[in-house]
Amino acid sequence: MAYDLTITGPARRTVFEIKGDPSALGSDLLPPWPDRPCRLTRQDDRAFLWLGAHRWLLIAPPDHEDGLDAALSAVHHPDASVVLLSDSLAFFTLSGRDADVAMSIACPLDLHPGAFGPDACAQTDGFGVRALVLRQGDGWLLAVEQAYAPYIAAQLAQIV
Amino acid sequence: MARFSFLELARQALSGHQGWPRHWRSRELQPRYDILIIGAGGHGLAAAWHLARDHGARNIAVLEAGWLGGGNVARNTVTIRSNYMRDDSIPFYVRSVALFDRLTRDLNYNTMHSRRGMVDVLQTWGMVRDRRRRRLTMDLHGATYRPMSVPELRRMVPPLTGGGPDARLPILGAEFHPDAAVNRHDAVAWGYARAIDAMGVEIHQNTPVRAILRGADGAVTGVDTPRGVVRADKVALAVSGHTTTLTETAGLRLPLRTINLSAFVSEPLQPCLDVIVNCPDLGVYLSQSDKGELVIGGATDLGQSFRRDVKQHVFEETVAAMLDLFPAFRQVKMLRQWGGHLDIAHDASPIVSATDVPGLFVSAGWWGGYKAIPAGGMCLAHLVATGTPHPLAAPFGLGRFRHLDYVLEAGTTTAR
Amino acid sequence: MLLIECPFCGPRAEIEFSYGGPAATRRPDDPAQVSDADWVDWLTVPENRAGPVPERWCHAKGCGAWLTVLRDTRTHDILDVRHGA
Amino acid sequence: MAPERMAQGGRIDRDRVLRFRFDGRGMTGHPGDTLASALLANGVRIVTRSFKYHRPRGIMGAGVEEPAALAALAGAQGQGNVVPTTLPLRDGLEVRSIHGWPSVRCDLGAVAGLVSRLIPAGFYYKTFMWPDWHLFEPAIRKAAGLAPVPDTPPQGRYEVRNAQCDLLIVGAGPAGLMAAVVAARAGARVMLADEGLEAGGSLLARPARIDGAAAMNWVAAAVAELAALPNVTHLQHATAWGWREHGLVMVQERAPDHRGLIERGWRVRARHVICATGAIERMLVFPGNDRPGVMLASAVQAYINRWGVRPGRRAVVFTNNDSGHDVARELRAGGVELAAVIDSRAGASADDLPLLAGQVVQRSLGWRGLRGVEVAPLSGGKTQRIACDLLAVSGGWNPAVHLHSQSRGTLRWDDTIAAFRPDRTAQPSASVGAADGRFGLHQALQSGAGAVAAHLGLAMPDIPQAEDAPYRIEPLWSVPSATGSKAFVDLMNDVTLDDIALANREGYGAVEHAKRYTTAGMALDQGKTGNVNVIGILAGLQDAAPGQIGTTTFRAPYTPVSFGTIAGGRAGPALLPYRHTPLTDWHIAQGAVIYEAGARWRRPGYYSQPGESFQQTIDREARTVRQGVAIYDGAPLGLYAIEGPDALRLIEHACTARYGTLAPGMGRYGLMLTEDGLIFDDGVTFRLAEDRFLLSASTGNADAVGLHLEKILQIDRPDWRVRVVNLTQQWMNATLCGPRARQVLARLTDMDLSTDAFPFMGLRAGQVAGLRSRVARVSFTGELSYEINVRQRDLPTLWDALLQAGAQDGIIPIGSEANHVLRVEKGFLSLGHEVDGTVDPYDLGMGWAMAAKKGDFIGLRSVRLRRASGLARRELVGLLPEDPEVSLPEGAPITPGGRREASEGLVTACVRSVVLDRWVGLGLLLGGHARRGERVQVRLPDRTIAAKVVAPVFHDADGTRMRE
Repeated sequence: MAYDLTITGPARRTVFEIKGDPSALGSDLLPPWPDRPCRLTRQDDRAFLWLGAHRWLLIAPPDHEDGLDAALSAVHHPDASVVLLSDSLAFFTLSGRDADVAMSIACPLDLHPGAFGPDACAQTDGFGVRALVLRQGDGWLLAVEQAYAPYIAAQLAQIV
Repeated sequence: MARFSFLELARQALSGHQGWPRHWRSRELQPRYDILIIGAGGHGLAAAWHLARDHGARNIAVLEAGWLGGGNVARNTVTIRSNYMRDDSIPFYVRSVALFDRLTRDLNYNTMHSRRGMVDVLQTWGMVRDRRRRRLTMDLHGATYRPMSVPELRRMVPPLTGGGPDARLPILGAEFHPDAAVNRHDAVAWGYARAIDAMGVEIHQNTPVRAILRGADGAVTGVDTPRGVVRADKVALAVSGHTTTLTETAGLRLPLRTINLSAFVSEPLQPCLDVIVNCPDLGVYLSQSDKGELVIGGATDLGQSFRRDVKQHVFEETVAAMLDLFPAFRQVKMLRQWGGHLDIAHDASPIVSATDVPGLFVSAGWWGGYKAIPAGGMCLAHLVATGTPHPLAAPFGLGRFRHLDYVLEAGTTTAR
Repeated sequence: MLLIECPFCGPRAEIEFSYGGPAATRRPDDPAQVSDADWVDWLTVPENRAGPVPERWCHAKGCGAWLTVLRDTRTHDILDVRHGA
Repeated sequence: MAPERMAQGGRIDRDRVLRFRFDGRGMTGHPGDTLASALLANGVRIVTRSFKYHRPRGIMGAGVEEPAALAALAGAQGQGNVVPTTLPLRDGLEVRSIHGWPSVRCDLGAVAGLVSRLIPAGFYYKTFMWPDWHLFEPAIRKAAGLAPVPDTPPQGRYEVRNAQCDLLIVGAGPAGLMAAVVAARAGARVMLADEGLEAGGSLLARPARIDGAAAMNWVAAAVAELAALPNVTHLQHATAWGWREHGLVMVQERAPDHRGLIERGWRVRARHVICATGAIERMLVFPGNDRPGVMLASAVQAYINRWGVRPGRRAVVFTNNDSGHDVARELRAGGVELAAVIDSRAGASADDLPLLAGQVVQRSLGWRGLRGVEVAPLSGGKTQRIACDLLAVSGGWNPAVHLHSQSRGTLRWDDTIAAFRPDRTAQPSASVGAADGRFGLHQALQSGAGAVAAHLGLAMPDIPQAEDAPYRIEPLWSVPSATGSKAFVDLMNDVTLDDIALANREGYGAVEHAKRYTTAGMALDQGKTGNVNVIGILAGLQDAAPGQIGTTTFRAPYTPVSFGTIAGGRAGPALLPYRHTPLTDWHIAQGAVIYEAGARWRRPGYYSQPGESFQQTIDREARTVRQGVAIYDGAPLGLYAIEGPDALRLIEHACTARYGTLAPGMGRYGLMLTEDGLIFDDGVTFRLAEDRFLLSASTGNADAVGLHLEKILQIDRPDWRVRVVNLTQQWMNATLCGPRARQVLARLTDMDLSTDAFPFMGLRAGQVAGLRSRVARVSFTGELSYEINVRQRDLPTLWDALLQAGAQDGIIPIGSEANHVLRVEKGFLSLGHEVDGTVDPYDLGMGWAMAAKKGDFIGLRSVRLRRASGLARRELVGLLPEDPEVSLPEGAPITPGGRREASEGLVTACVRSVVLDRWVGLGLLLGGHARRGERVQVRLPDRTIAAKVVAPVFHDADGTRMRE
């Protein structure tokens, strides 16, 4: 037996980090604010992740970058920062029947559907480096600091 | 003390070994001694031996909370070496290695001392530079490193087949430290215990110290134990890990924290490793015991701990590092693992020192303290007997912290 | 491997955290006003009880929060975790 | 069919035949066999010679407890120290006996047995001292070690999975299966791990009944039910070998059904653990209790019932408890002649058995194999001989408390079962069934179900009907005749009763001392059948109760576990993370030698060209910067945005310099100290606006600086209004340096590059090569220099554009070696060289960077305190070797007069200067600032090198080249 697993990536997406006081931002560009930690909301291909006490991530398709940048980079608030970080993260997708198995090798987090639902998101350990994890379809989206992309690709390739 | 020898062994065999005397006696705890040593581990027993032999002290009791030799002397990787970086440290360890060399004869107890040398496998240029600095400074004090080529290294350590040009960290070179040795750790504790018992020093096992007692003038007057109060004007602590637990009973605060360090052994294999192999870039070192077990050590746990256990992720890092260099060991099995807690000073260097409490002395902060046992014991004995630090341990006084004048062996202070 | 209950993320494995050392008391506002002896004590002497000790951990691979964790050094039992000091 | 295979019975597939060889002899077995059952079926009695005395040993157990037999596998899957009782038989196995030379049947090493009186426990502590241990060590070492060392890595992979569950149930015997079924039906996430080849535990080996039918029917139904439930993970041949803190249990799965996978490890984080680990039978201690043909009664039972193997033709049973009686009956039912049942209990009775109550086996008889036993009343009296070729012994049962104990659970001695059993738990868990000392089948089912019901808050479910067999025991730690003979307490390590007694006599009576002095319990089996006997014997010698003696520590692993399983996929190229810049592949393609620099970045060290020596390459690269123009990959440089009304306060608190006076668009160099007042990092901080800064950190410390800043904000200054955002991976730079840098850059941008418009330490935003850029005029080489920051995705484009734009000026890429030369010529500090964790800014002559006027900042108090003590410090100096063609080895000590004594300083760096065309060095020297012009001696092992102390700058001391 071998694993039924398909991996794509690394790829870039549009990413903005929002730090500070969320009330500083009222942009219509954003999906609704997630109401619980480590949860995300989705709207128009955009995902909005609550990842830290004062930290959010907006993830969108690559071609959304210019529009969002024009709208968000103008935000200048004493208690909030909005920073373009699209280049900072490399995204991998894992799909196939054994995608969950691959994630259990990559990551110590409990990703059982009962513990990690469809709207869950987390930053955790992936092969020893910081990794962002969320569900995508029946599989997974795994994002790491882009400099680690070759390392992560090599690690994923070992799962056969 | 019945002298050990082959002849004596043969003589005893005739009587079915019924005639061997006890190696140490159980005695009544006296109300007063000249000197109390707390902790019948390597350092405490060695200090008692040097006090008795070098300074003529006899009225000494060594109080041990559990069984003698049950602390870190029972749970280490028996690596004896002197490859330090600083002028403050190297001479101390050079002496310790020399004292270990003759310990079997000094104690008439075979410690199975094997001066087999240690080879450092170097995998980053930073480490190559670090070892060169050590080599050149060690040379000033009679300790030796010898640079070694990679082919020479591979000849010396046949199972070292990893670390090739395509490896994660290719091997760049090696340094051989011929002074390094291994021996049998229990024998060191037992040999000291037997020798000091013969000189009249009392060892009291199962005698935990609950508190250090001070007089009206602030000086030490003795200790409190479940077996009663024991008086002495001089009390020396050699209780790795538990130093602050005891000093706090005397109102003394020390820059120490207690951490856990673990090690493990493999199943017994036929001889394959004749030297100690140290891989500082990957953080693993190993040797093979005379029983054939690979004895393997790695990093300390993060955070303070009085546990004697194993953190799984620290352990996994160590194993993965070893397998990178010794890939054939993947199918070798681990047989046993264990932890030991030690205390580490703020500057990560040892403390052999008098304290602000008159009559109270501490030997603590030993991180890799096994190799320091003979010299640590000698210096503690000197300090207790004379009231002045032994020159080799002079850099390790508590006074250094008063001016933040650290002895930074590793170039770092402990995490804050 | 400890399981640390991050106030934001929930229970997470120790490998997600960076150890930040023993938690000292709050840093003096004006160290110049502190005596040498008190400064050295604050700087170099940690709480080292065989029992609960406060320590810092940063959830570096997770939400990035710096936490103060009260952990029993005899058992690893975690008695309290809070964000900040 | 193999000669000792019974005509029927056993859980083996008789239709299929597996062929294997043992010491060259061809043999057969069946699927379902272990190596041990197949060897016994083939009549093999001796498989091992013992470690110390080279005594012949056979198979004594039937599972992980095996106290005597080891084998080695040859060939591609070769390994040593194989326990035959746990190895599933495979077709084509090539098996060798261990430690026999020339063969296990005729072992020359057995001569050691003849001198055995000379080598009691601890003998080596008493001899081999003269003249030196080294004389004896090689021979001793050669005798040691049972298994050959593998010389090639195994073919295949390992992996480790993380798993989480509500309930981890260890053991799939009756108690564990019952627990699993109850938990699974309740919907809990269940993981069931069992070390056996198939589920059933003790039921596999005995003819028990549940609900009026064969117990294995119930097992099959339970296994099927669990398999159908999605909330259950059921692993067989999977040992829970270690229990760490916070519910983390390590499991080794030995035969995963997966292509290319040798073994699989599991890190199981369980909310609750049920230990259904069963019990292990104890040996009895009597002379010759190691003779091939002596077996554990439970093993005899297993070979008959589970494998259809007759381990002997005429049997004697020797027991101190009721369980031996059942074995006697099953032996008879299996067609083995039952000669006698020797029961040490005077009050024992069994009408259907040839019982000799109150009697013990005085010794076994025979040479290589068992021929009979000598039996006598326990209280003394007439002996009789009974012929037999099989002796089944039972010394009673020990609950397998290993895991419970590893979890820090405590134990208590229970006289009714004469064993240690679990007392208090330390982590959420329960022990059930035999693991809790409840040896009856009904008790097992009831406690398994009850523990789960209690944990999940369920009503006690109905459980199947089963009977509890009676279990009564009177401890017999050794027979009276055992003294003065070879009565073993540890077979693998050849430890005898006399050894324990000698240890006790010599003062090693504490159980840990006895263990260490005699090595009892330290062999591959970790004393599973013998350790409690040792405790009982010590108790007898010391007139104490076994509970007062206590146990030795139960350490992981429960059974030996391969290093491959522990590391999983971690070995090899994936050992440690590594980082690539967007240009790493380009550098490699250009033939650069790649260094792994700080923070695991892979960066170019130098770009060697054909025919060049290392030194020539470095010279060429460095000279190009001094005379022309070059670029280097600065991608890994740490970069943080610091924003908010308190941004300035944070930076001035963390760094030594003053930034309040800085105009937007300008930067300033500063140091970061630890609170101990020692240099931790350095970098330039730019002001973008009143409340916005860009802080750069060294590559190696980039992550640590981020943690440090967040710690300040979250722990010490939660009231400050400031955010720190890591831009290290977003903005990356290529740095253009050299006197022609300006003219090259001008070709790619319309920014005004004049010094008036864009001065040194300025930062300007604009377009370079059509890319959105931020250009910083900083210099780490001492030449005119532009650090051009672009988005990570744009760096390759920028790099190409710079190479093209500079082609006419002879632009080249340079690596870190040339950078090192350039910074040494300028006396710029380097982390890892001058900054080795021991220096403060004054030591490096950088007191100017300590802007004390601004008030307190991190490290200031400690620097002042330390310096107030007036202790002499090692200070940064320049070093010019007197012979310009001689280099000073980095790290070499400087000693007073070049004597071989404690050093007064060291060489921190030495390079061949391209501007002075000679070797120049930097060093730290005691009181060095006041010693300029002095001649010092660098001490090497074989010589000294004289050098002159100079100011630590060799090029453009006033900095006009980088400023103009």
